[in-house]
Amino acid sequence: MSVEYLTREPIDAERLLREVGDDGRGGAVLFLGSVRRGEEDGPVVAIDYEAYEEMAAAEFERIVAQAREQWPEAGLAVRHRLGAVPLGEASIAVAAAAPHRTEAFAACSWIVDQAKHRLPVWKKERFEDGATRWRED
Amino acid sequence: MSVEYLTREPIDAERLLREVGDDGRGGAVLFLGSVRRGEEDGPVVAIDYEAYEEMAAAEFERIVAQAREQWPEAGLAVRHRLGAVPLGEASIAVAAAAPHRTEAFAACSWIVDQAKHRLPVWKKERFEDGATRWRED
Amino acid sequence: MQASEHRAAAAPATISVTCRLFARYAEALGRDELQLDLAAGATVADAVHELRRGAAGGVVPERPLAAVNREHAAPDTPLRDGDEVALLPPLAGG
Amino acid sequence: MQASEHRAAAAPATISVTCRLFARYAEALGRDELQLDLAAGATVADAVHELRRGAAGGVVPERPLAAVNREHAAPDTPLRDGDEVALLPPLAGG
Repeated sequence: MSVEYLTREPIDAERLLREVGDDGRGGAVLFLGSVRRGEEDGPVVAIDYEAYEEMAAAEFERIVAQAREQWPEAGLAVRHRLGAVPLGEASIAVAAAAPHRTEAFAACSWIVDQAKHRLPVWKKERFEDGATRWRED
Repeated sequence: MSVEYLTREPIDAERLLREVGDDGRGGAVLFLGSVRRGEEDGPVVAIDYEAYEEMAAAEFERIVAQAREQWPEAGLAVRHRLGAVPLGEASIAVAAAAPHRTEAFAACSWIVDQAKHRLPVWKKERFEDGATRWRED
Repeated sequence: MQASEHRAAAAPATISVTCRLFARYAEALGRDELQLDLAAGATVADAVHELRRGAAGGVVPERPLAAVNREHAAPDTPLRDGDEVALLPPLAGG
Repeated sequence: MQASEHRAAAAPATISVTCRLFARYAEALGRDELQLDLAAGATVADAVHELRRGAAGGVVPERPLAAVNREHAAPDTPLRDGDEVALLPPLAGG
């Protein structure tokens, strides 16, 4: 597992912001995607995230490299959490900082979209009664 | 000065994220605008932010109310720092959380744009040698 | 029409507004607040015109950003007695 | 052309690829990796077809998402001996 991109620990959002910060970059945008209690879900208490880890790390690296081509001045940092993620905690975090805010918003939002579409990651809902179910959006 | 919107202390980004968090909101977006060392600026060490405080608080409230109309499910939090803000520290922070990430990005970015265009706030650059200059973008 | 004639008849011939100045304007003029007496029916533009007859002529432009009672206001916004008119240098928040 | 004919002549008649399974596919089949022997020139679609002849027929669809050597790959992607082919349930990261 790449220490850079995948983690089994809670995501440290402040650290991502520090990684992308630079006093020439006036705008920083952080996205946190969290385990959500959907109305249709019933009592989900956690989600287990599983990845094809070698590919997920490589794919994250490709996504970040492509973002760097589009926004060369941006500072970029990404994380996906694996294993059991409790309700309300972040499963994915993307930070982008740039000299101007429009680039920071664009880069962050682009990376999140790409990650959702391209990362080989799956999630299994865990219910209060111990039952589990693969969740495919 | 409204404690809600304007502050003379460093902005606590984690706190803004907690304010907008809710386990039904799966996507949270945080924007931090920081004092930037521009290439044209010379040795700026800090920026003093001054506001028409009563109006700035009221205007922030109007902006947030208008955002709530557009994104009724979103959690929203905003801060503008006043007084001397050192290089690299945030002068403005906007957090938006929503059930889906597109709403969170849209709400956050809309509020930042509105704040930049509508808040009666001014900044005075402070240089290493003690000189100051009003900066009008 | 009757109601408006009635109001016009009851209105004072002059109004007094508080004019607030900020940032560069306040610094250049050495003050951040003054009272302006204006003719009834005066607008934001009239208040600016009155102000610019003094020292502010070299500082405040003919059509500055303005607010009335803490909301952005266009130059043709009518003023009432007791209003707070603020003249705002170009905004630079964020 | 010469080079390509030469390669074709030297290529083995069959290739062996490692097939990796994840999440629901792995759980339903009770395994996350197997070897597949395929005719030279086989594609991702051929690997899927071969796999579906067994127990995977009820689990893996005809055109699943797939990756070859850790990159997303279309069904017509040709395979080489030693490749790692992964069959991916619908992605649900983020």
